[in-house]
Amino acid sequence: MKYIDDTVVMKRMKSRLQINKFWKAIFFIATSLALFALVILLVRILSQGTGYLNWDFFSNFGSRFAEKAGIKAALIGSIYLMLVIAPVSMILGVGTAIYLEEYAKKNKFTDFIQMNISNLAGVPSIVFGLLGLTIFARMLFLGKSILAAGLTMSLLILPVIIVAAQEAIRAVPKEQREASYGMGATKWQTITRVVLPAAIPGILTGSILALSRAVGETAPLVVLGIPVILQFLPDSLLSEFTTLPLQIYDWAKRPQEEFQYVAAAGIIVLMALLVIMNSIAIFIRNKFQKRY
Amino acid sequence: MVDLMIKNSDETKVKSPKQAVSKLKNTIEKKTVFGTKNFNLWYGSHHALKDIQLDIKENDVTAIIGPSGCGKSTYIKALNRMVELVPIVKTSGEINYRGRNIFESSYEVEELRTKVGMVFQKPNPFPKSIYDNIAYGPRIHGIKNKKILDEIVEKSLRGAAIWDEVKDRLNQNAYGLSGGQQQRICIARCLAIEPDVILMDEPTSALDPISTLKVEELVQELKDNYSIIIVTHNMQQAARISDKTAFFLNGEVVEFDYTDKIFSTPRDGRTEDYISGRFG
Amino acid sequence: MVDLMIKNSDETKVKSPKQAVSKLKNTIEKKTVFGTKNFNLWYGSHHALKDIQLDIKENDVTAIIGPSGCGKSTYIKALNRMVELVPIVKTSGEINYRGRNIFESSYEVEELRTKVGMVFQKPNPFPKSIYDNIAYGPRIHGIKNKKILDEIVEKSLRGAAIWDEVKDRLNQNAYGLSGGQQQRICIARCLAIEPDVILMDEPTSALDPISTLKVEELVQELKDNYSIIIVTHNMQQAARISDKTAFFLNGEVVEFDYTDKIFSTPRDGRTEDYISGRFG
Amino acid sequence: GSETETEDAATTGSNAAETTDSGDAQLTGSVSGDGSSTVAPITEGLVEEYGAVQPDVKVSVGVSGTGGGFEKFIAGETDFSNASRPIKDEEKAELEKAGIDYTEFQVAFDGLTVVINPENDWATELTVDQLKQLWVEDGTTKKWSDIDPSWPDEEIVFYSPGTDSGTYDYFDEVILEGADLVKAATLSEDDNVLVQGVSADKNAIGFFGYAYYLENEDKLTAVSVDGVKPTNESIESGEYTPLSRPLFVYAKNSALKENEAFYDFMKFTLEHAGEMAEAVGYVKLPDEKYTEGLTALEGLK
Amino acid sequence: MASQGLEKEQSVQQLIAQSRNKKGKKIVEKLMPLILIITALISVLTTIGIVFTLIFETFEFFQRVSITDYLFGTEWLPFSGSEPLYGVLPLVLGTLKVSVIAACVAVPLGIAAAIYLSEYASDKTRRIVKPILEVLAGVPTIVYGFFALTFVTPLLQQLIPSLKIFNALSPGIVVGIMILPMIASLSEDAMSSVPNSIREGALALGATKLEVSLKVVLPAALSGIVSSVVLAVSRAIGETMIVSLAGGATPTFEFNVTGSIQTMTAYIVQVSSGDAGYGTTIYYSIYAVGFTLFIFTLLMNLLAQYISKRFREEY
Ligand SMILES: Nc1ncnc2c1ncn2[C@@H]1O[C@H](COP(=O)(O)OP(=O)(O)OP(=O)(O)O)[C@@H](O)[C@H]1O
Ligand SMILES: Nc1ncnc2c1ncn2[C@@H]1O[C@H](COP(=O)(O)OP(=O)(O)OP(=O)(O)O)[C@@H](O)[C@H]1O
Ligand SMILES: [Mg+2]
Ligand SMILES: [Mg+2]
Ligand SMILES: O=P([O-])([O-])[O-]
Repeated sequence: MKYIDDTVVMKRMKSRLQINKFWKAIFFIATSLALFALVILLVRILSQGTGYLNWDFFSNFGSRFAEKAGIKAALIGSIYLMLVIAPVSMILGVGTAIYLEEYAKKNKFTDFIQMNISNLAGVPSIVFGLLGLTIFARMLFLGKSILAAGLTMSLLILPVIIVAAQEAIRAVPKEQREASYGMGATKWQTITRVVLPAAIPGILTGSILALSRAVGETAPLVVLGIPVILQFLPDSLLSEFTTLPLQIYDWAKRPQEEFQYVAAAGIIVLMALLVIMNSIAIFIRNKFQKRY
Repeated sequence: MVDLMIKNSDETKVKSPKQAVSKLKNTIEKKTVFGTKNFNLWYGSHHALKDIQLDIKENDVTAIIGPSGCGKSTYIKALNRMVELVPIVKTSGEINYRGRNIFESSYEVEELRTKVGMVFQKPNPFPKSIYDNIAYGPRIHGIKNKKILDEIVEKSLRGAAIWDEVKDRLNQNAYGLSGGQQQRICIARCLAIEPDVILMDEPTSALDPISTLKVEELVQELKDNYSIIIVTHNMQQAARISDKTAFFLNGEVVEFDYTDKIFSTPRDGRTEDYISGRFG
Repeated sequence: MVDLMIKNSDETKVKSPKQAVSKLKNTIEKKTVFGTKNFNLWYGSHHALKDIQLDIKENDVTAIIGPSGCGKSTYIKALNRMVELVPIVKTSGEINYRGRNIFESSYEVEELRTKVGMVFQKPNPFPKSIYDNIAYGPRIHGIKNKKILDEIVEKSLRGAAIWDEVKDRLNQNAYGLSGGQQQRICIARCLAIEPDVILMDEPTSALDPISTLKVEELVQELKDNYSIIIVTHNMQQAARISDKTAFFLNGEVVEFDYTDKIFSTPRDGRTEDYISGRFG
Repeated sequence: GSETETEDAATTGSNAAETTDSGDAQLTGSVSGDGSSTVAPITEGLVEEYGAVQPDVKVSVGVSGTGGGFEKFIAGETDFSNASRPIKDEEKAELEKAGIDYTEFQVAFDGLTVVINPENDWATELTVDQLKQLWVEDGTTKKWSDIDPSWPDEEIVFYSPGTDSGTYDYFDEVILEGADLVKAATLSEDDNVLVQGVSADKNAIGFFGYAYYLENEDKLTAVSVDGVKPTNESIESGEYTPLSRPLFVYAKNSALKENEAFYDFMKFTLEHAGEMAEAVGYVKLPDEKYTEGLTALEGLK
Repeated sequence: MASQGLEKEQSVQQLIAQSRNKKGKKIVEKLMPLILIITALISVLTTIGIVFTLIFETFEFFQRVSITDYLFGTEWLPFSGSEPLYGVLPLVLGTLKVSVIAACVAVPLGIAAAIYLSEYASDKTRRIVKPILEVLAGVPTIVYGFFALTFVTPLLQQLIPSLKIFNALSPGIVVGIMILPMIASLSEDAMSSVPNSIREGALALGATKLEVSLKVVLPAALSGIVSSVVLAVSRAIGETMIVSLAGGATPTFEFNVTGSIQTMTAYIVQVSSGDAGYGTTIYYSIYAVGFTLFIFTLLMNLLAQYISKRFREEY
């Protein structure tokens, strides 16, 4: 006996195909909507801020006059901050990832570390601010320095980097490791000469994305009490400094309307920085796409 | 095991006087490279190798055949202790390499593996230049002199019959090569540390017929200088290139003998079934 | 193409009167399920199938053999347009299913695939219960009645010779089964929509000998109701279960004929080389 | 702040010989402050101008709010703290515990300005009592007619600075005398939002710093309190009471002694705070206040 | 072994033997795991640091305010001169309102976008769109904050006249936009890691793409999708600047979304950038709220991990 009636199947086929088309459109619209939000955001900011983007804006310190206000200190400060965060978070993150992926045995302790890392990833940034204030600024006497802020931010993005590095390391085929061990290489030799070179693109991509999150963070810095008003560039890791998001936040709260536009100009610079960092990440990802 | 070997070869129908002589010579003169005694291996609770007895002789090509999952790869990986990379592995019994038990705690795996090279099923060059691939082994063992490295690279690539194809592009990434070339690069990489034994785990199964042929020819050439153990699921291949063949089934050695003997008059019914394609 | 067929079968050495009669019957009566005319397929610039001419008949088991990379999977996947999932694929020529060109723009793939079922190399059940796996096909075609579904599930599982093994655990996840059982679940899933043709791409290559045997027996049973096209790299398997065999090499059909003819007196030297294990 | 102190001690040493009283000599060193966002614009102007006089002195000022500033002041992290209210007893106690001596300097007046929508023509003049009546939480929904029956029978919409700001504190203290502010009020830490809210709603009333009113004079009407409109003159003269409040800088005595640069910056502050206050929308103190401050500063050197 | 080629008639194995047993190699081999385990422990120390920082001050807070008042009180009036009240529920409710609205925006859109990217879009589209979405995820939250306050709120006020300047709706939607890429991207990852063979199995039965997506891929990737949602929501709970700027500063225990609210994070920002004196109860209260927040996100994360472990599909 036949259960599947061909004529019924064919009749239903049309409507099934139609439903498929309909939902495809819905899914497409949903995707576009997300992109559309980005477009609105960008258009608004660009239309407000481009007027204030000129050389003076980059070469001036903050000012009480909107026309003279610049982001020199904030931009340089953000870049300095990154210079602390990048090595610290990457050394810690990649080290942890290597330990977990290559050395750690599968046991309760490893599970615990792993769980701890995922939990840290979800801890609100402002809580990291409280941690940084207590440990780095006060207990270690680092004050409101680049180092204190950098270490705080490093811990904030550490989980993200660890997870990215773990994935990159895991993606190195085990055949590569076997080939190395098969020649009598030791574990550390295999890690440094085979695993890491192959995993570097993935690690970098993940790290840059994490770094760009750190660059845009405001809340922990507010808690640390990072200054906004300063007229000098940092000269050491222990110098005080300011960052782009803080400067923008400060401008946006000013009474004078012109400062809203200055803030928008600051946002453009910040977004440009982020887009540059993201593009580097994408470039690395595409350039070194796995070949095995 | 040696007794068994002699008994086996006694049973063999000798086909020609020359063959008989060569076999006799083998049995008497050839040194044992790997002596496997009562060797057992478990993956967790899965008993993957059962009481293996197998003596592998110098300068032989020894083929290991058997259906999927019978333990061929496991056995060959035990010979250079690669199998220990799987954390749940447990072993008992002995595998003696040149008379010394490789599972002795004082035996450094790195030392063993510099002596016992391995070529894998899927070509697995490093994503580096061809040159760096070959120089990898010597370098990790502390050879830094550029001139010596150059010589080693050339010699190894020649040894793997691929020098002419790649000599002009030593600095290009090895992944730009075809699968067959990649596999020969892997063989060259293995030759670069001049091992004593070369283990090959289905080295041609991912290759096209022509590349397969090239690798087979290469194996024949290499046997003058190396002892070679090759896992294959292609019985014709085993017949073509090996001196001796071991037939594994369900983690046991069903039969181990001269290749022509195995393929012409196997003692065990299961061997016959397998060879005639009734399963696998 | 039909001419060619007749010519081929003329050349065949007829071994028994019964066979002769059946063959004659075939040639005369059997309808063509898939008619392939000047079919070409490219992956980007790689010409994977070259000018294929092949007529596949109703209720035959047609085996496709050939070395790795020769285009077997590509061809079989072209028959249900699965190959189109690879975005760079381009085709020319025709494949007619029951007389209609499946590459016609008005031909809906979903319709084609309801008629032409497929079993893959690696068992690929859905990560659902056994029952839901089988019921998936009927459900998407709008059958909701629980009683009918129950019947279909039972009938399909019986048809795939696995009912007794799983009838008590229909609600368990299909991934709890062994590879061989999973593969029969996939066959049952395919039977549940009562297709006209079943395509099988090396359905036993991931299975152990015993499961292989079961699937082979099943294929023999199914051929009464279905036309079956099976890709295999195991020549003994092709010889054991198929009525006709096509030998592919480098994207071309070297030879297509009755299986016994192919394995006893192949016309083409390359076929003979392949069958005798000289490559592949 | 221990390392700041040692670092500064060194610079003081090298400059001690030539610096006598004025800021002519080139100083180096660093000064750090934090605190009120109300005071911040004045400080920013001062820092900017001071940079022209002493380019090698690094002055950094955070804007953590009066309370946040004091927190850092107590922790010894800053040399001075800006405040839009006088220091609280708890803070005094903490400072004592931490062994920090400090001096309070007044730098300007902020006239807390009560504003209404320009379309509102009935409530342009309010008494302190009416203000209290308007703003105090008494469990009812407030309408203009509750205050004066001749006013519209419409619900009042309240806008107030955030509860954790000095402005709120001050208003709460002098107008509500400690009672709770009406709960229906929209609170914001961002004064621009208050401006926006009041200027968009006919029935809105709000209050915030004088500077925000000055910037948005065209969109808002300032309410006369007890008959006095907030202007530079009325605030400076003290006529605009009780809603004009002093703004403070609290300086750490030990830092004034040890850190020449800080002393010099404070001196500059007191000398220029008045004009800077006017420039950014606050009101300067009577001149003698600054002189008093300078004298006090002198004594701490 | 053959060694004719090399100069000095030395075989490679001899060279190797010479350089063997160098001490350095062995020490490195022993030392590195130790160094690496220390780096791994930093993450544990971070958690310990967080917990301790929070616990000490929280403890001080509970010396002054009873735990039951804190946990079950429905009024949060720390600045009240007459009688300060520390009932955390209004802050929790504010946080929940924003998170729920954000989830309502981000979950359907995010999953729909994930389905589109993973099942319908071409490789090229996916390669372009995913990084763009990542930019969206990387937009600094203060930018979103002003976007909510100065664009979304006025826009919504045109539709809903009763909407206050500060409300839960607008920051909720914007937080939703912020976490949308996270859901889309992680869900897309989960869906594309469903093996193609399973997809092919369904397509070969004549299923349409929609049927494959909804009935095969989605269930198979469910654990990944659900944990991406939980993670994104936990991100929404911890989001600070958007809600500080656009949510307001009025903790209320009401269930409407058109009025001003305050979230736990916004309260911490308010106090830490505000006026409260050091050593006051208010000062300690931010640690108590921070601790509460920490517990919330911890629970969410544990839930996400539980889901992805418990419901991980095997294929
Ligand atoms: N890492 C592992 N963990 C657990 N079991 C394993 C592992 N590797 C292999 N096994 C099991 O051990 C048995 C032998 O496996 P092995 O890989 O040696 O087979 P094989 O003969 O090489 O098969 P093939 O021809 O498929 O390569 C199999 O049953 C396999 O499932
Ligand atoms: N997705 C693809 N993209 C590009 N080339 C492909 C793709 N799939 C297959 N090919 C190429 O097409 C040719 C035929 O492949 P096909 O998979 O049909 O071989 P096959 O005969 O099934 O081999 P096997 O026995 O290994 O399964 C091969 O050269 C292969 O490299
Ligand atoms: Mg194997
Ligand atoms: Mg295939
Ligand atoms: O920043 P405040 O002046 O409101 O303390």
